[in-house]
Amino acid sequence: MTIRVQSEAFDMGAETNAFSAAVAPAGAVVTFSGLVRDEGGTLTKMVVEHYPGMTERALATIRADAMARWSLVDAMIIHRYGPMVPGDQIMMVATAARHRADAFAAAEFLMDYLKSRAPFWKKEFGAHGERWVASKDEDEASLGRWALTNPPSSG
Amino acid sequence: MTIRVQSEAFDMGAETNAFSAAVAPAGAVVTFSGLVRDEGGTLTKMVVEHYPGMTERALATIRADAMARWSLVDAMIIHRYGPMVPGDQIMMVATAARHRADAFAAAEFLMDYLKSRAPFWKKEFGAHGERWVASKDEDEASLGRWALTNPPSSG
Amino acid sequence: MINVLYFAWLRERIGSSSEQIETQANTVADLVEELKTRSPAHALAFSDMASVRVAVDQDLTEMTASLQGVREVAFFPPMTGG
Amino acid sequence: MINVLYFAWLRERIGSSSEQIETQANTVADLVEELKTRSPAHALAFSDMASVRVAVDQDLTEMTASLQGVREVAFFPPMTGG
Repeated sequence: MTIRVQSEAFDMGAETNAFSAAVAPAGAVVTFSGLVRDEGGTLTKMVVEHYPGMTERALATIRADAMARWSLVDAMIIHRYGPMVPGDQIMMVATAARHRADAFAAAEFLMDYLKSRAPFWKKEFGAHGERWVASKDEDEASLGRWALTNPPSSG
Repeated sequence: MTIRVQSEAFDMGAETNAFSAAVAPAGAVVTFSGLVRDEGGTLTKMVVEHYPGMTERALATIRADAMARWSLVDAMIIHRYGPMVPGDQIMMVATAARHRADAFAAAEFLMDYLKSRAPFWKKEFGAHGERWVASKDEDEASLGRWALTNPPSSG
Repeated sequence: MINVLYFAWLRERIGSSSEQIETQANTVADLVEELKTRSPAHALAFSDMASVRVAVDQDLTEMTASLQGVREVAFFPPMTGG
Repeated sequence: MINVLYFAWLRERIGSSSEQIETQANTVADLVEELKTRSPAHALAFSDMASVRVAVDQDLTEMTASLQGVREVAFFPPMTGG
Protein backbone atom coordinates (compact mmCIF):
# COMPACT_ATOMS: atom_id res chain seq x y z
CA MET A 1 0.00 0.00 0.00
CA THR A 2 1.30 3.38 -0.96
CA ILE A 3 -0.19 5.39 1.94
CA ARG A 4 -0.29 4.10 5.50
CA VAL A 5 -1.22 5.93 8.68
CA GLN A 6 -0.75 3.73 11.72
CA SER A 7 0.09 3.71 15.40
CA GLU A 8 2.24 0.56 15.22
CA ALA A 9 5.97 0.71 14.66
CA PHE A 10 7.15 -0.32 11.20
CA ASP A 11 10.36 -1.91 9.95
CA MET A 12 11.85 0.75 7.73
CA GLY A 13 14.41 -1.61 6.19
CA ALA A 14 11.87 -4.28 5.37
CA GLU A 15 9.51 -1.68 3.90
CA THR A 16 12.31 -0.30 1.74
CA ASN A 17 13.29 -3.75 0.50
CA ALA A 18 9.68 -4.59 -0.36
CA PHE A 19 9.26 -1.26 -2.14
CA SER A 20 12.50 -1.70 -4.11
CA ALA A 21 11.62 -5.25 -5.13
CA ALA A 22 8.36 -4.06 -6.70
CA VAL A 23 9.75 -1.29 -8.91
CA ALA A 24 11.60 -3.27 -11.58
CA PRO A 25 12.01 -0.56 -14.25
CA ALA A 26 13.47 1.86 -11.71
CA GLY A 27 17.18 2.37 -11.36
CA ALA A 28 16.95 4.72 -8.40
CA VAL A 29 15.25 4.47 -5.01
CA VAL A 30 15.40 7.31 -2.47
CA THR A 31 14.10 7.02 1.07
CA PHE A 32 13.71 9.50 3.87
CA SER A 33 12.97 8.47 7.42
CA GLY A 34 12.25 10.72 10.35
CA LEU A 35 13.41 9.56 13.76
CA VAL A 36 12.48 10.83 17.21
CA ARG A 37 15.59 12.74 18.33
CA ASP A 38 16.85 12.30 21.85
CA GLU A 39 17.75 16.00 22.21
CA GLY A 40 20.73 15.18 24.35
CA GLY A 41 18.71 12.93 26.63
CA THR A 42 16.18 15.64 27.59
CA LEU A 43 13.36 14.19 25.52
CA THR A 44 11.62 11.14 26.96
CA LYS A 45 8.54 10.80 24.77
CA MET A 46 6.87 12.22 21.70
CA VAL A 47 3.17 11.95 20.91
CA VAL A 48 1.92 12.50 17.38
CA GLU A 49 -1.71 13.55 17.04
CA HIS A 50 -3.49 13.47 13.70
CA TYR A 51 -6.87 14.04 12.05
CA PRO A 52 -8.20 10.63 11.00
CA GLY A 53 -9.75 10.75 7.56
CA MET A 54 -8.22 14.05 6.54
CA THR A 55 -4.72 12.65 7.07
CA GLU A 56 -5.17 9.88 4.53
CA ARG A 57 -6.77 12.32 2.06
CA ALA A 58 -3.96 14.84 2.43
CA LEU A 59 -1.22 12.24 2.02
CA ALA A 60 -2.90 10.73 -1.03
CA THR A 61 -3.12 14.18 -2.61
CA ILE A 62 0.54 14.96 -1.89
CA ARG A 63 1.59 11.61 -3.35
CA ALA A 64 -0.56 12.12 -6.47
CA ASP A 65 0.97 15.56 -6.96
CA ALA A 66 4.47 14.06 -6.82
CA MET A 67 3.55 11.26 -9.24
CA ALA A 68 2.13 13.82 -11.68
CA ARG A 69 5.08 16.16 -11.41
CA TRP A 70 8.04 13.80 -11.78
CA SER A 71 8.64 10.69 -13.80
CA LEU A 72 8.26 8.16 -10.99
CA VAL A 73 7.70 4.44 -10.99
CA ASP A 74 6.18 4.58 -7.50
CA ALA A 75 6.06 6.57 -4.26
CA MET A 76 5.01 5.55 -0.78
CA ILE A 77 4.38 7.26 2.57
CA ILE A 78 4.11 5.69 6.02
CA HIS A 79 3.37 7.96 9.02
CA ARG A 80 2.82 6.90 12.61
CA TYR A 81 0.67 8.55 15.25
CA GLY A 82 0.48 8.04 19.01
CA PRO A 83 3.30 7.78 21.55
CA MET A 84 6.93 7.19 20.53
CA VAL A 85 10.32 7.27 22.22
CA PRO A 86 13.72 8.60 21.05
CA GLY A 87 15.16 6.53 18.21
CA ASP A 88 11.73 5.43 16.97
CA GLN A 89 10.89 5.86 13.31
CA ILE A 90 8.12 8.47 13.04
CA MET A 91 7.59 8.21 9.32
CA MET A 92 9.17 7.39 5.99
CA VAL A 93 8.76 8.17 2.34
CA ALA A 94 10.24 6.23 -0.58
CA THR A 95 10.38 7.17 -4.25
CA ALA A 96 11.46 5.10 -7.24
CA ALA A 97 12.39 6.47 -10.64
CA ARG A 98 14.47 5.60 -13.66
CA HIS A 99 16.71 8.59 -12.93
CA ARG A 100 18.04 9.67 -9.58
CA ALA A 101 17.26 13.38 -9.97
CA ASP A 102 13.53 12.59 -10.16
CA ALA A 103 13.67 10.26 -7.15
CA PHE A 104 15.54 12.83 -5.03
CA ALA A 105 13.37 15.80 -6.01
CA ALA A 106 10.13 13.90 -5.45
CA ALA A 107 11.25 12.69 -2.01
CA GLU A 108 12.11 16.23 -0.96
CA PHE A 109 8.79 17.47 -2.32
CA LEU A 110 6.88 14.81 -0.37
CA MET A 111 8.68 15.80 2.82
CA ASP A 112 8.15 19.53 2.34
CA TYR A 113 4.42 19.10 1.82
CA LEU A 114 4.01 16.47 4.48
CA LYS A 115 5.64 18.80 7.04
CA SER A 116 3.24 21.67 6.44
CA ARG A 117 0.15 20.30 4.72
CA ALA A 118 -0.67 16.97 6.37
CA PRO A 119 -2.64 17.18 9.65
CA PHE A 120 -0.09 15.90 12.15
CA TRP A 121 0.97 17.64 15.36
CA LYS A 122 3.89 16.62 17.54
CA LYS A 123 4.02 17.02 21.31
CA GLU A 124 7.30 16.51 23.17
CA PHE A 125 7.59 15.32 26.77
CA GLY A 126 10.82 15.65 28.68
CA ALA A 127 12.84 16.95 31.57
CA HIS A 128 11.40 20.43 31.03
CA GLY A 129 7.76 19.41 30.87
CA GLU A 130 5.66 19.08 27.76
CA ARG A 131 5.25 21.30 24.71
CA TRP A 132 3.69 21.28 21.28
CA VAL A 133 6.37 21.45 18.60
CA ALA A 134 6.18 24.80 16.85
CA SER A 135 6.00 24.88 13.08
CA LYS A 136 9.11 26.30 11.47
CA ASP A 137 9.01 29.32 9.21
CA GLU A 138 11.59 27.59 7.05
CA ASP A 139 9.24 24.65 6.50
CA GLU A 140 6.65 27.00 5.07
CA ALA A 141 9.38 28.73 3.04
CA SER A 142 10.52 25.38 1.64
CA LEU A 143 7.19 25.00 -0.12
CA GLY A 144 7.92 28.10 -2.16
CA ARG A 145 10.69 26.44 -4.11
CA TRP A 146 8.26 24.04 -5.79
CA ALA A 147 6.00 26.75 -7.17
CA LEU A 148 7.92 28.04 -10.14
CA THR A 149 10.70 25.63 -10.89
CA ASN A 150 10.32 22.98 -13.53
CA PRO A 151 10.67 19.38 -12.48
CA PRO A 152 14.10 18.02 -13.37
CA SER A 153 14.15 15.39 -16.07
CA SER A 154 17.80 14.41 -16.17
CA GLY A 155 19.92 12.27 -13.91
CA MET B 1 31.92 0.47 8.43
CA THR B 2 31.27 3.63 6.52
CA ILE B 3 32.86 2.63 3.19
CA ARG B 4 32.47 -0.84 1.72
CA VAL B 5 33.48 -2.09 -1.70
CA GLN B 6 32.44 -5.68 -2.21
CA SER B 7 31.36 -8.25 -4.77
CA GLU B 8 28.73 -9.85 -2.51
CA ALA B 9 25.12 -8.72 -2.52
CA PHE B 10 24.03 -6.69 0.50
CA ASP B 11 20.68 -6.31 2.26
CA MET B 12 19.83 -2.66 1.72
CA GLY B 13 17.02 -2.68 4.31
CA ALA B 14 19.14 -4.30 7.00
CA GLU B 15 22.01 -1.90 6.27
CA THR B 16 19.64 1.06 6.53
CA ASN B 17 18.19 -0.16 9.82
CA ALA B 18 21.66 -0.70 11.29
CA PHE B 19 22.78 2.73 10.11
CA SER B 20 19.65 4.42 11.54
CA ALA B 21 20.01 2.65 14.88
CA ALA B 22 23.52 4.03 15.32
CA VAL B 23 22.79 7.73 14.71
CA ALA B 24 20.84 8.65 17.83
CA PRO B 25 21.09 12.47 17.66
CA ALA B 26 19.85 12.49 14.08
CA GLY B 27 16.26 13.20 13.16
CA ALA B 28 16.67 12.57 9.46
CA VAL B 29 18.05 9.65 7.45
CA VAL B 30 18.18 9.71 3.65
CA THR B 31 19.16 6.72 1.54
CA PHE B 32 19.75 6.27 -2.14
CA SER B 33 20.05 2.88 -3.76
CA GLY B 34 20.92 2.13 -7.34
CA LEU B 35 19.34 -0.93 -8.91
CA VAL B 36 20.22 -2.76 -12.12
CA ARG B 37 17.41 -1.80 -14.51
CA ASP B 38 15.85 -4.45 -16.70
CA GLU B 39 15.56 -2.08 -19.69
CA GLY B 40 12.34 -3.70 -20.79
CA GLY B 41 13.79 -7.18 -20.54
CA THR B 42 16.66 -6.51 -22.97
CA LEU B 43 19.35 -6.43 -20.29
CA THR B 44 20.44 -9.78 -18.93
CA LYS B 45 23.56 -8.94 -16.95
CA MET B 46 25.67 -6.05 -15.77
CA VAL B 47 29.31 -6.26 -14.74
CA VAL B 48 30.90 -3.53 -12.64
CA GLU B 49 34.67 -3.19 -12.92
CA HIS B 50 36.64 -1.12 -10.44
CA TYR B 51 40.18 -0.10 -9.48
CA PRO B 52 40.98 -1.82 -6.17
CA GLY B 53 42.76 0.51 -3.80
CA MET B 54 41.88 3.71 -5.60
CA THR B 55 38.17 2.96 -5.24
CA GLU B 56 38.33 2.89 -1.44
CA ARG B 57 40.47 6.05 -1.40
CA ALA B 58 38.12 7.92 -3.72
CA LEU B 59 35.01 6.94 -1.75
CA ALA B 60 36.64 7.88 1.55
CA THR B 61 37.55 11.30 0.13
CA ILE B 62 34.04 11.90 -1.21
CA ARG B 63 32.53 10.90 2.14
CA ALA B 64 34.95 13.15 4.06
CA ASP B 65 34.06 16.06 1.77
CA ALA B 66 30.37 15.54 2.51
CA MET B 67 30.98 15.29 6.27
CA ALA B 68 32.97 18.53 6.17
CA ARG B 69 30.45 20.38 4.07
CA TRP B 70 27.18 19.58 5.82
CA SER B 71 26.22 19.06 9.40
CA LEU B 72 25.97 15.28 9.36
CA VAL B 73 25.90 12.71 12.11
CA ASP B 74 27.16 10.01 9.74
CA ALA B 75 27.38 8.96 6.10
CA MET B 76 27.98 5.58 4.53
CA ILE B 77 28.65 4.17 1.07
CA ILE B 78 28.39 0.58 -0.13
CA HIS B 79 29.29 -0.22 -3.76
CA ARG B 80 29.40 -3.63 -5.39
CA TYR B 81 31.59 -4.82 -8.24
CA GLY B 82 31.43 -7.93 -10.40
CA PRO B 83 28.43 -9.48 -12.16
CA MET B 84 24.85 -8.52 -11.31
CA VAL B 85 21.39 -9.12 -12.78
CA PRO B 86 18.37 -6.82 -13.21
CA GLY B 87 16.81 -5.90 -9.88
CA ASP B 88 20.08 -6.30 -7.96
CA GLN B 89 21.23 -3.47 -5.73
CA ILE B 90 24.42 -2.04 -7.24
CA MET B 91 25.15 0.42 -4.46
CA MET B 92 23.70 2.56 -1.72
CA VAL B 93 24.51 5.67 0.24
CA ALA B 94 22.94 6.75 3.52
CA THR B 95 23.23 10.07 5.32
CA ALA B 96 22.04 11.05 8.80
CA ALA B 97 21.60 14.60 10.06
CA ARG B 98 19.61 16.56 12.59
CA HIS B 99 17.87 18.37 9.76
CA ARG B 100 16.51 16.89 6.59
CA ALA B 101 17.92 19.51 4.21
CA ASP B 102 21.46 18.49 5.18
CA ALA B 103 20.71 14.79 4.81
CA PHE B 104 19.15 15.27 1.36
CA ALA B 105 21.86 17.59 0.03
CA ALA B 106 24.68 15.37 1.27
CA ALA B 107 23.12 12.25 -0.27
CA GLU B 108 22.79 14.00 -3.64
CA PHE B 109 26.36 15.26 -3.36
CA LEU B 110 27.66 11.74 -2.61
CA MET B 111 25.81 10.40 -5.64
CA ASP B 112 27.01 13.12 -7.98
CA TYR B 113 30.64 12.58 -7.03
CA LEU B 114 30.39 8.84 -6.91
CA LYS B 115 29.02 8.79 -10.48
CA SER B 116 31.90 10.74 -11.98
CA ARG B 117 34.83 10.56 -9.57
CA ALA B 118 34.96 7.01 -8.21
CA PRO B 119 36.71 4.45 -10.45
CA PHE B 120 33.82 2.19 -11.42
CA TRP B 121 32.83 1.20 -14.94
CA LYS B 122 29.64 -0.59 -15.91
CA LYS B 123 29.29 -3.02 -18.78
CA GLU B 124 25.87 -4.19 -19.92
CA PHE B 125 25.12 -7.55 -21.52
CA GLY B 126 21.87 -8.20 -23.30
CA ALA B 127 19.90 -9.10 -26.36
CA HIS B 128 21.91 -6.63 -28.42
CA GLY B 129 25.35 -7.78 -27.30
CA GLU B 130 27.58 -6.09 -24.78
CA ARG B 131 28.58 -2.48 -24.30
CA TRP B 132 30.36 -0.24 -21.83
CA VAL B 133 27.94 2.25 -20.34
CA ALA B 134 28.81 5.75 -21.55
CA SER B 135 29.26 8.51 -19.02
CA LYS B 136 26.56 11.14 -19.21
CA ASP B 137 27.33 14.77 -19.86
CA GLU B 138 24.66 15.62 -17.31
CA ASP B 139 26.51 13.68 -14.63
CA GLU B 140 29.55 15.85 -15.17
CA ALA B 141 27.29 18.93 -15.25
CA SER B 142 25.71 17.91 -11.94
CA LEU B 143 29.04 18.38 -10.22
CA GLY B 144 28.99 22.05 -11.14
CA ARG B 145 26.12 22.82 -8.82
CA TRP B 146 28.23 22.05 -5.74
CA ALA B 147 31.01 24.48 -6.60
CA LEU B 148 29.53 27.83 -5.69
CA THR B 149 26.45 27.23 -3.61
CA ASN B 150 26.58 27.32 0.14
CA PRO B 151 25.52 24.22 1.99
CA PRO B 152 22.00 24.52 3.35
CA SER B 153 21.71 24.71 7.09
CA SER B 154 17.97 24.79 7.63
CA GLY B 155 15.38 22.08 7.48
CA MET C 1 -25.71 21.20 12.45
CA ILE C 2 -21.93 21.31 12.00
CA ASN C 3 -19.43 18.99 13.64
CA VAL C 4 -16.59 21.18 14.94
CA LEU C 5 -13.26 19.45 15.67
CA TYR C 6 -10.25 20.71 17.62
CA PHE C 7 -6.69 19.35 17.51
CA ALA C 8 -3.44 19.80 19.43
CA TRP C 9 -3.36 22.84 21.71
CA LEU C 10 -6.72 24.09 20.48
CA ARG C 11 -8.23 20.84 21.73
CA GLU C 12 -6.42 21.20 25.04
CA ARG C 13 -7.39 24.85 25.59
CA ILE C 14 -11.02 24.23 24.74
CA GLY C 15 -11.03 21.00 26.71
CA SER C 16 -12.89 19.06 24.05
CA SER C 17 -12.05 17.34 20.78
CA SER C 18 -15.40 17.99 19.11
CA GLU C 19 -18.77 19.62 19.53
CA GLN C 20 -21.98 19.68 17.52
CA ILE C 21 -22.89 23.29 16.74
CA GLU C 22 -26.24 24.64 15.55
CA THR C 23 -25.26 27.74 13.63
CA GLN C 24 -26.42 30.23 11.01
CA ALA C 25 -22.85 31.41 10.34
CA ASN C 26 -22.10 31.97 6.65
CA THR C 27 -18.34 31.68 6.83
CA VAL C 28 -15.66 30.09 8.97
CA ALA C 29 -14.79 33.53 10.35
CA ASP C 30 -18.43 34.04 11.43
CA LEU C 31 -18.38 30.63 13.10
CA VAL C 32 -15.20 31.55 15.00
CA GLU C 33 -16.90 34.69 16.35
CA GLU C 34 -19.82 32.56 17.58
CA LEU C 35 -17.50 29.97 19.13
CA LYS C 36 -15.58 32.66 21.05
CA THR C 37 -18.78 33.52 22.94
CA ARG C 38 -19.29 29.98 24.17
CA SER C 39 -16.72 30.12 26.99
CA PRO C 40 -13.57 31.94 28.14
CA ALA C 41 -11.64 28.84 27.04
CA HIS C 42 -13.00 29.20 23.50
CA ALA C 43 -12.18 32.91 23.52
CA LEU C 44 -8.61 32.14 24.61
CA ALA C 45 -8.16 29.39 22.02
CA PHE C 46 -9.21 31.75 19.23
CA SER C 47 -7.41 34.84 20.57
CA ASP C 48 -4.50 34.56 18.11
CA MET C 49 -5.96 33.62 14.76
CA ALA C 50 -2.53 33.85 13.09
CA SER C 51 -1.80 30.53 14.82
CA VAL C 52 -5.03 28.83 13.81
CA ARG C 53 -5.57 26.82 10.63
CA VAL C 54 -8.90 25.47 9.38
CA ALA C 55 -10.10 22.53 7.32
CA VAL C 56 -13.64 22.39 5.95
CA ASP C 57 -14.92 18.89 5.20
CA GLN C 58 -11.30 17.73 5.52
CA ASP C 59 -9.78 20.15 3.02
CA LEU C 60 -7.45 22.93 4.15
CA THR C 61 -8.99 26.31 3.45
CA GLU C 62 -9.15 29.96 4.55
CA MET C 63 -11.18 31.66 7.28
CA THR C 64 -13.25 33.31 4.56
CA ALA C 65 -14.55 29.94 3.32
CA SER C 66 -18.31 29.46 3.07
CA LEU C 67 -20.14 27.04 5.37
CA GLN C 68 -22.86 26.33 2.81
CA GLY C 69 -23.62 22.59 2.95
CA VAL C 70 -20.63 21.93 5.20
CA ARG C 71 -20.76 19.08 7.72
CA GLU C 72 -17.36 19.25 9.41
CA VAL C 73 -15.05 22.12 10.38
CA ALA C 74 -11.71 21.48 12.08
CA PHE C 75 -9.47 24.01 13.84
CA PHE C 76 -5.82 23.35 14.63
CA PRO C 77 -2.38 24.95 14.86
CA PRO C 78 0.10 24.89 11.95
CA MET C 79 0.95 21.29 11.16
CA THR C 80 4.18 19.66 12.27
CA GLY C 81 4.29 16.26 10.58
CA GLY C 82 7.27 14.49 9.09
CA MET D 1 59.85 1.26 -13.46
CA ILE D 2 56.20 2.30 -13.53
CA ASN D 3 53.23 -0.02 -13.16
CA VAL D 4 50.72 0.96 -15.85
CA LEU D 5 47.12 -0.19 -15.38
CA TYR D 6 44.23 -0.26 -17.85
CA PHE D 7 40.52 -0.49 -17.07
CA ALA D 8 37.27 -1.07 -18.94
CA TRP D 9 37.53 -0.68 -22.73
CA LEU D 10 41.15 0.48 -22.52
CA ARG D 11 41.99 -2.84 -20.90
CA GLU D 12 40.03 -4.71 -23.57
CA ARG D 13 41.57 -2.85 -26.50
CA ILE D 14 45.10 -3.24 -25.20
CA GLY D 15 44.44 -6.83 -24.19
CA SER D 16 46.12 -6.47 -20.83
CA SER D 17 45.20 -5.09 -17.41
CA SER D 18 48.74 -4.00 -16.48
CA GLU D 19 52.29 -3.79 -17.70
CA GLN D 20 55.59 -2.82 -16.11
CA ILE D 21 57.15 -0.01 -18.13
CA GLU D 22 60.75 1.20 -18.04
CA THR D 23 60.45 4.83 -19.06
CA GLN D 24 62.19 8.20 -19.02
CA ALA D 25 58.92 10.06 -19.67
CA ASN D 26 58.53 13.25 -17.63
CA THR D 27 54.76 13.55 -17.83
CA VAL D 28 51.73 11.36 -18.35
CA ALA D 29 51.36 12.80 -21.86
CA ASP D 30 54.94 11.74 -22.69
CA LEU D 31 54.21 8.26 -21.34
CA VAL D 32 51.13 8.02 -23.55
CA GLU D 33 53.23 8.84 -26.62
CA GLU D 34 55.64 6.04 -25.66
CA LEU D 35 52.82 3.58 -25.04
CA LYS D 36 51.26 4.29 -28.45
CA THR D 37 54.43 2.96 -30.11
CA ARG D 38 54.24 -0.40 -28.32
CA SER D 39 51.54 -1.93 -30.56
CA PRO D 40 48.69 -1.04 -32.92
CA ALA D 41 46.33 -1.97 -30.05
CA HIS D 42 47.96 0.62 -27.82
CA ALA D 43 47.78 3.22 -30.59
CA LEU D 44 44.08 2.52 -31.04
CA ALA D 45 43.35 2.64 -27.30
CA PHE D 46 44.97 6.07 -27.04
CA SER D 47 43.64 7.44 -30.34
CA ASP D 48 40.90 9.53 -28.71
CA MET D 49 42.40 11.12 -25.62
CA ALA D 50 39.18 13.05 -24.90
CA SER D 51 37.78 9.70 -23.75
CA VAL D 52 40.74 8.77 -21.55
CA ARG D 53 41.18 9.66 -17.88
CA VAL D 54 44.28 9.12 -15.80
CA ALA D 55 45.11 8.47 -12.16
CA VAL D 56 48.66 8.78 -10.86
CA ASP D 57 49.38 6.80 -7.72
CA GLN D 58 45.59 6.39 -7.36
CA ASP D 59 44.68 10.07 -7.53
CA LEU D 60 42.79 11.48 -10.51
CA THR D 61 44.91 13.99 -12.36
CA GLU D 62 45.60 15.58 -15.75
CA MET D 63 47.70 14.39 -18.69
CA THR D 64 50.20 17.14 -17.87
CA ALA D 65 50.99 15.56 -14.46
CA SER D 66 54.61 14.81 -13.65
CA LEU D 67 55.84 11.22 -13.32
CA GLN D 68 58.59 12.16 -10.86
CA GLY D 69 58.68 9.45 -8.18
CA VAL D 70 55.48 7.87 -9.46
CA ARG D 71 54.96 4.12 -9.11
CA GLU D 72 51.53 3.56 -10.65
CA VAL D 73 49.69 5.16 -13.57
CA ALA D 74 46.18 4.03 -14.52
CA PHE D 75 44.30 4.80 -17.74
CA PHE D 76 40.55 4.38 -18.07
CA PRO D 77 37.41 5.85 -19.66
CA PRO D 78 35.15 8.35 -17.82
CA MET D 79 33.78 6.68 -14.72
CA THR D 80 30.23 5.32 -14.55
CA GLY D 81 29.66 4.31 -10.94
CA GLY D 82 26.54 4.73 -8.87
